[in-house]
Amino acid sequence: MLKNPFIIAIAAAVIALGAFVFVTDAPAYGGSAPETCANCHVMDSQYENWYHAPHEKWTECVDCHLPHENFVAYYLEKGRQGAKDVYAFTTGNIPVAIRASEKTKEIIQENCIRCHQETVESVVMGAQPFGRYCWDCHRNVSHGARGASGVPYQDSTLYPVK
Amino acid sequence: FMKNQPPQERAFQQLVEIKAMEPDSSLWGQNFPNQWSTLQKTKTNNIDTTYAGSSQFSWLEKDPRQVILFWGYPFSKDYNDDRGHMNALEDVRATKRLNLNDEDPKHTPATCYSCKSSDNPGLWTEIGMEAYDKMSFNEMTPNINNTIGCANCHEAGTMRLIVTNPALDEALEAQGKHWEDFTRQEMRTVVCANCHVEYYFKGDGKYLTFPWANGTEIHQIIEYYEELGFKDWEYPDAKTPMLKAQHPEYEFFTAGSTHYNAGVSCSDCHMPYVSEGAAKFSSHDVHSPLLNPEQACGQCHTDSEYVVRRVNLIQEQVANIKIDTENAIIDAINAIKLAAANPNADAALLDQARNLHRKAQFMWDFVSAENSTGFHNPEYALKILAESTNLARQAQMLAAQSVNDMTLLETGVYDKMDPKPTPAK
Amino acid sequence: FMKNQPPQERAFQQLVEIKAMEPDSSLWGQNFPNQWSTLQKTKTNNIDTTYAGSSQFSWLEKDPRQVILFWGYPFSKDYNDDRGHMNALEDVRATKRLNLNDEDPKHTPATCYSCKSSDNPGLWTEIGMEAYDKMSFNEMTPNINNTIGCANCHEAGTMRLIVTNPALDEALEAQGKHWEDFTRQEMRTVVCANCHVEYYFKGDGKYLTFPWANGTEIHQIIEYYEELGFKDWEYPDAKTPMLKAQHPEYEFFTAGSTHYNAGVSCSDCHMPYVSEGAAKFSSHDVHSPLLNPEQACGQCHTDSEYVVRRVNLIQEQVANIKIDTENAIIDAINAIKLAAANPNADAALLDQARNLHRKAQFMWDFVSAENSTGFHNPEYALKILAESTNLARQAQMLAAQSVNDMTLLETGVYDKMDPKPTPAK
Ligand code: HEC
Ligand code: HEC
Ligand code: HEC
Ligand code: HEC
Ligand code: HEC
Ligand code: HEC
Ligand code: HEC
Ligand code: HEC
Ligand code: HEC
Ligand code: HEC
Ligand code: HEC
Ligand code: HEC
Ligand code: HEC
Ligand code: HEC
Ligand SMILES: [Ca+2]
Ligand SMILES: [Ca+2]
Repeated sequence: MLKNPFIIAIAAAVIALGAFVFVTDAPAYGGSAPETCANCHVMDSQYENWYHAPHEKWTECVDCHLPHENFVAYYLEKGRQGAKDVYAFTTGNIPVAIRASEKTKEIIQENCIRCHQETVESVVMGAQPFGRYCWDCHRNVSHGARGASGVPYQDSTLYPVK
Repeated sequence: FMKNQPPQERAFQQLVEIKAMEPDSSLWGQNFPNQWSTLQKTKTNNIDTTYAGSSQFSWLEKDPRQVILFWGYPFSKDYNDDRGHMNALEDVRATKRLNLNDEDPKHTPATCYSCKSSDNPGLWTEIGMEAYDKMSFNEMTPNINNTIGCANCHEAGTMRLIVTNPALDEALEAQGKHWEDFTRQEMRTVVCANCHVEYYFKGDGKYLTFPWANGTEIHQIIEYYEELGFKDWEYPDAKTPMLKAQHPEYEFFTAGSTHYNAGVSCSDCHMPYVSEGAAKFSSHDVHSPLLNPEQACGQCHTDSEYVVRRVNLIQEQVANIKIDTENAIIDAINAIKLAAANPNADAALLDQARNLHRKAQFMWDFVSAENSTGFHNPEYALKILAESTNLARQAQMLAAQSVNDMTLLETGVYDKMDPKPTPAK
Repeated sequence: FMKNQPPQERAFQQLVEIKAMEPDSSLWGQNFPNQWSTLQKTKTNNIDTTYAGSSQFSWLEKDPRQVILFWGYPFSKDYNDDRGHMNALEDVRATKRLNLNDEDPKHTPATCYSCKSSDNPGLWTEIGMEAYDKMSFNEMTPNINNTIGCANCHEAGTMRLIVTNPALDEALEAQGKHWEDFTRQEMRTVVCANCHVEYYFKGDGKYLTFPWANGTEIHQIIEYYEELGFKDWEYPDAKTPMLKAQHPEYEFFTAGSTHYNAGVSCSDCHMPYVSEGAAKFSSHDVHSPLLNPEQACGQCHTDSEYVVRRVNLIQEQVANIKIDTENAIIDAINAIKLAAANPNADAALLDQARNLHRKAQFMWDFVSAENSTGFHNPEYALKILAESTNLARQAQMLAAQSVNDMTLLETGVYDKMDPKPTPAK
């Protein structure tokens, strides 16, 4: 008596998951193509600004946003973030302005240093911890001139400056 | 993906066709429900911020110095903080500043409706602004049935932003500018200049005019009024020919402010993009951005809490210095009134005193009537207040000299008043 | 790889061992050739900007009003714009402000060396600041052989930034702060406060003191001096007990400026990172950032041309209002001098006038002696100048009242002077 509904439930879940994978092209979300992240148009502006910023040639979203010390950490974090993103997206619980969390920021910082270690070696050394984010100064590095600006048509070159 | 598509070519889907200058916003609203429903929110907004907000509080009660400063002028009777766009018509009809006695030569002209109704673009096209402004407020009333709406800012059909107020058109022309040449981003500021500007009524025809022929910088505006010998009223007893400044947001913001120079427009802050489901549109619920800083500032400033704290600091500094300036002008008014009462006063010195009082008060008012408590251009606000205070003190000294009476150098006149003044009747 | 190692433990590779407080920067330079070679550039810099730069031009010639304002004090003899760090020792020895006659009770104390030499940290540790400050400048001279250098800012070995000036240590303690607790980013500002601060010499021992016990905001500093009844000099004839403000960059910048509140430090702008090959390091060639805005501002502000234009605008506004304030103070000084010459003057009123003159001039000087022409904190600069002008005009009115003489209300005294004043002898 108890067994049937259970099997049905499992079957239903498998079918649902299959349909979900088929409809949403979920395996793509395991990859690293920036277009995947931009699938959620809530991140259009980050995509646009990344696309036009200097790092487009060198990096994908995951180069900055996921930890790279080893592949276990990489996929664990990818799963955690992905689940959070999908949850927020599907429940429509999307913040007015999406902001990197402290944890995300630490991951990004590690990645800046990972690639630019030689450059910053002598300035991040010293008796006190460096204690600030690279993009406090390099404000245009990842997402354009004013961070992840969501305001289109904002172009000061079009605007006469008195 | 959108970057392959030039934005100019994307057209609006319209369900209903809207005739040119249609005054009824609800018709436009059938095509654009998001814009219409947000515009309607301006009707009921009533949350206040530290220095502004939408509750329509009385400035004369909040700062009774202003009763003295506007003495002899309707603003000493009734002067409230502004509220949302859809209240414009109701509020202009309700203000005690109106004089509805058409027998009185000082009766209120129709010109006062200019910035309060979406019926205007149609009326101006039909009868011309000259004829419009020659009518009295009373006479115009039956023609005005709609408060501010779509037709004040948009061209039906294309939905592009346009200049609808002939006074703005002419003021730009006088500077050799044509709004048709402006970029879209410029129009996102200029469209507000249809109304949020300093103005006066020219001549007996009460023709709506923006005093910009020499430029929109404060000293150019003062120079304009000096050349014209214009006055809004004469200060009772002191006999100073006064100027009233009114909501010069556009002139103030565009005078080299950080944001203007960086290419930011009024609409970026006051009409930020918001999303409703999948669609993104400009919020037409125009109000203080301090009520939704995440949306209004967060798109450009990653730390919107930081910028809000900064606004507080800027406004507090401006508000405090503004009080110093008011006190200095009140001391000057006191001195000039006493001097004017003395038949032996040196007329030349006393006139110099009046001239400085006139300028000092216009400068103060330019900052005070501007609705951002300095934020739209903080350094400009403080610079103008510094100059104004200096002139006010010099006016006081000249008044004392004109009658050779040291007692006119009394300072802190307002602080000693007990009770404080209440709005005029 | 460094992230497996707590950052505190990461050490610099040092070729030569440097002893604690080593005054000779060239020895440190063997370990850090980039920092040393850029520091040496401060010796020969001499390019000017609109309001500052490194040429050592004379302020008394650029703006002769300052000769009047500092009359009776050595600053009316010789007052130049500052130049690069490695000139400090040469310049302090060359200034005409020194009084090297040790018989004269007003002779220059050793305290004047405090911010000019890398020998100081060692000397202060050895003999203590109290004994140091009791010596005369002349007596100290043989002990001072090095200009500003590494030992003024760094701890040998760890190379971390430290407070080396006991006066700063004590001033922080008085506010319950300990620099040892500060973050690295905070130290990038605080290390400049070893020198770029308002100071005075306390008591007969000429003990170097920062007037911060009540706080570092300008009104707190004025309150401190009022409580102490301190004066730097008495203004000749006017007999006002004056205060001199000196390079309060730290107090001014940290008083809620945009950049300070946003977490930006002095070093971010004045010692931007530069790259030499693959590695980057802090430029020790400290000077006006307007000479290298691409490096100094360009990482935070993509459009460095825009921010430089903005600096120009800010500085121009501040410089103009500053002149208005100077004129107002000069008018007040003129009036107080005339009143003080009158034996029948009302002493109470005249003293009130002096008190306002004292405050107005200190406030003006706080902005004027601050070396950024307002940029470090534009709104603060303008606010202070507005208050200062208001007080100066009131001082003038009180002086006139004290002798019941209208002629003291004369304005524009400086403009009428011909010829203009030249530096005192
Ligand atoms: C070169 C490094 C880099 C790359 C590549 C990059 N980002 Fe970022 N991203 C950052 C940094 C740095 C921040 C944090 C900004 C902040 O804290 O102000 C950030 C923040 C964000 C945020 C939060 C928004 C915010 O302002 O805090 C989102 C969402 C985001 N990135 C998505 C993406 C997507 C999607 C891509 C690929 C299209 C991408 N990022 C590529 C560095 C990068
Ligand atoms: C299913 C839609 C969707 C996809 C796909 C997606 N995101 Fe997001 N992302 C969101 C939403 C919604 C939020 C806001 C959630 C929040 O901040 O609470 C968000 C927030 C973020 C943030 C800021 C919040 C934080 O945790 O710091 C970053 C960074 C980010 N996403 C990066 C990425 C990257 C990188 C990818 C691709 C590997 C990606 N996202 C793919 C929907 C998505
Ligand atoms: C996947 C490797 C990678 C990551 C992660 C990365 N970068 Fe880069 N970055 C590069 C490469 C490659 C270049 C171009 C070559 C060069 O100039 O060294 C570059 C260029 C730069 C430049 C010089 C060009 C410019 O945009 O001004 C800066 C500054 C910079 N990166 C900062 C950062 C910061 C800050 C982060 C973290 C938010 C970061 N990078 C993350 C690889 C990376
Ligand atoms: C950079 C953002 C920004 C821009 C651009 C801007 N404003 Fe504002 N505005 C503000 C802020 C912040 C306030 C202060 C609100 C408060 O005190 O609650 C304000 C206040 C106002 C108010 C008073 C609001 C109230 O609650 O009563 C009006 C009216 C106004 N602005 C109109 C304009 C016009 C017209 C323009 C363009 C000429 C403009 N603003 C440009 C941010 C901006
Ligand atoms: C047709 C004239 C007109 C135009 C065009 C106009 N305004 Fe207004 N605005 C007004 C009037 C009138 C009021 C005051 C209404 C009242 O208090 O009843 C007002 C009030 C406001 C307020 C105060 C709202 C509150 O809740 O306190 C803000 C903010 C504002 N306008 C901003 C703007 C901006 C930004 C634009 C351009 C996008 C603009 N206005 C265009 C006439 C106009
Ligand atoms: C050039 C456009 C323009 C003209 C002409 C104009 N106003 Fe306004 N009015 C505005 C704007 C913009 C506001 C909102 C900003 C403010 O209140 O400072 C406003 C606000 C008001 C308010 C609400 C706030 C308050 O002051 O109590 C009243 C009432 C008002 N106007 C009455 C009048 C009267 C009466 C006249 C004619 C003497 C007039 N207006 C002429 C643009 C105009
Ligand atoms: C106070 C001025 C004002 C009024 C009144 C006004 N609008 Fe707008 N509207 C704007 C501005 C500013 C924009 C931004 C235009 C741009 O970015 O080019 C805008 C944009 C729009 C857009 C373009 C899409 C978007 O959201 O950015 C539509 C559609 C629109 N408005 C419809 C309406 C309708 C319908 C009404 C009346 C119910 C109305 N507007 C009333 C000022 C106004
Ligand atoms: C469309 C972009 C944009 C929007 C929207 C915007 N800002 Fe700004 N803001 C800028 C730019 C650009 C600067 C100039 C400084 C720079 O280049 O970083 C600036 C500078 C500032 C400053 C520093 C100037 C000062 O005087 O301290 C403050 C504070 C500020 N903004 C507050 C706000 C507030 C509050 C809002 C919302 C009401 C807002 N901004 C909306 C772009 C924007
Ligand atoms: C945001 C950038 C910035 C910060 C932070 C900053 N400054 Fe400056 N500083 C400037 C600019 C710009 C000038 C004006 C230079 C000019 O007029 O040529 C200036 C001028 C100066 C000058 C005069 C330079 C000359 O050429 O004579 C001194 C001294 C100075 N700053 C010291 C400091 C100190 C000490 C601090 C920290 C307490 C500090 N600054 C913080 C940007 C900055
Ligand atoms: C040991 C005392 C001392 C310290 C510490 C110090 N300064 Fe100075 N600074 C001076 C003196 C003294 C001068 C003037 C030298 C002269 O004119 O001969 C000066 C001059 C300057 C100038 C003007 C250079 C020019 O070319 O006009 C700047 C800018 C400056 N300092 C910034 C800083 C900054 C930023 C810091 C902290 C990183 C700092 N200073 C730390 C004492 C110091
Ligand atoms: C608390 C630190 C400090 C003390 C004590 C100090 N100075 Fe300075 N001095 C500075 C700084 C910082 C500068 C660069 C900023 C400036 O010139 O405003 C400077 C600049 C100078 C200059 C070059 C610019 C000019 O003014 O001509 C001379 C000369 C000078 N000081 C002499 C003296 C003399 C004499 C004394 C003793 C009365 C003295 N200093 C005491 C910190 C100090
Ligand atoms: C006027 C103050 C001052 C003087 C003098 C000074 N430094 Fe520095 N130094 C700094 C500051 C500020 C930093 C930045 C520290 C940080 O970011 O933690 C710094 C950083 C450094 C660093 C760390 C790497 C880097 O470039 O950021 C080294 C190494 C260094 N200095 C060596 C020296 C040497 C060697 C001398 C003498 C030749 C010297 N300094 C003189 C203020 C000074
Ligand atoms: C205090 C501001 C500041 C901080 C914090 C900062 N940088 Fe930089 N960085 C700069 C400046 C300024 C330059 C430009 C140097 C030049 O023009 O030679 C630069 C240059 C660079 C470059 C390019 C060097 C080249 O060859 O052009 C890279 C890469 C870089 N930084 C990475 C980083 C990373 C990674 C971090 C964080 C660990 C970081 N930065 C933190 C200010 C900063
Ligand atoms: C480490 C980062 C950093 C550096 C370096 C920096 N700034 Fe800024 N600046 C900021 C921040 C943060 C703001 C606040 C506004 C914002 O959030 O964009 C700001 C605001 C400004 C503003 C707007 C404020 C106003 O009053 O108009 C100007 C102008 C400006 N900076 C000029 C400069 C100049 C000039 C330099 C170089 C001498 C400089 N900045 C260096 C981060 C920096
Ligand atoms: Ca309001
Ligand atoms: Ca200098």
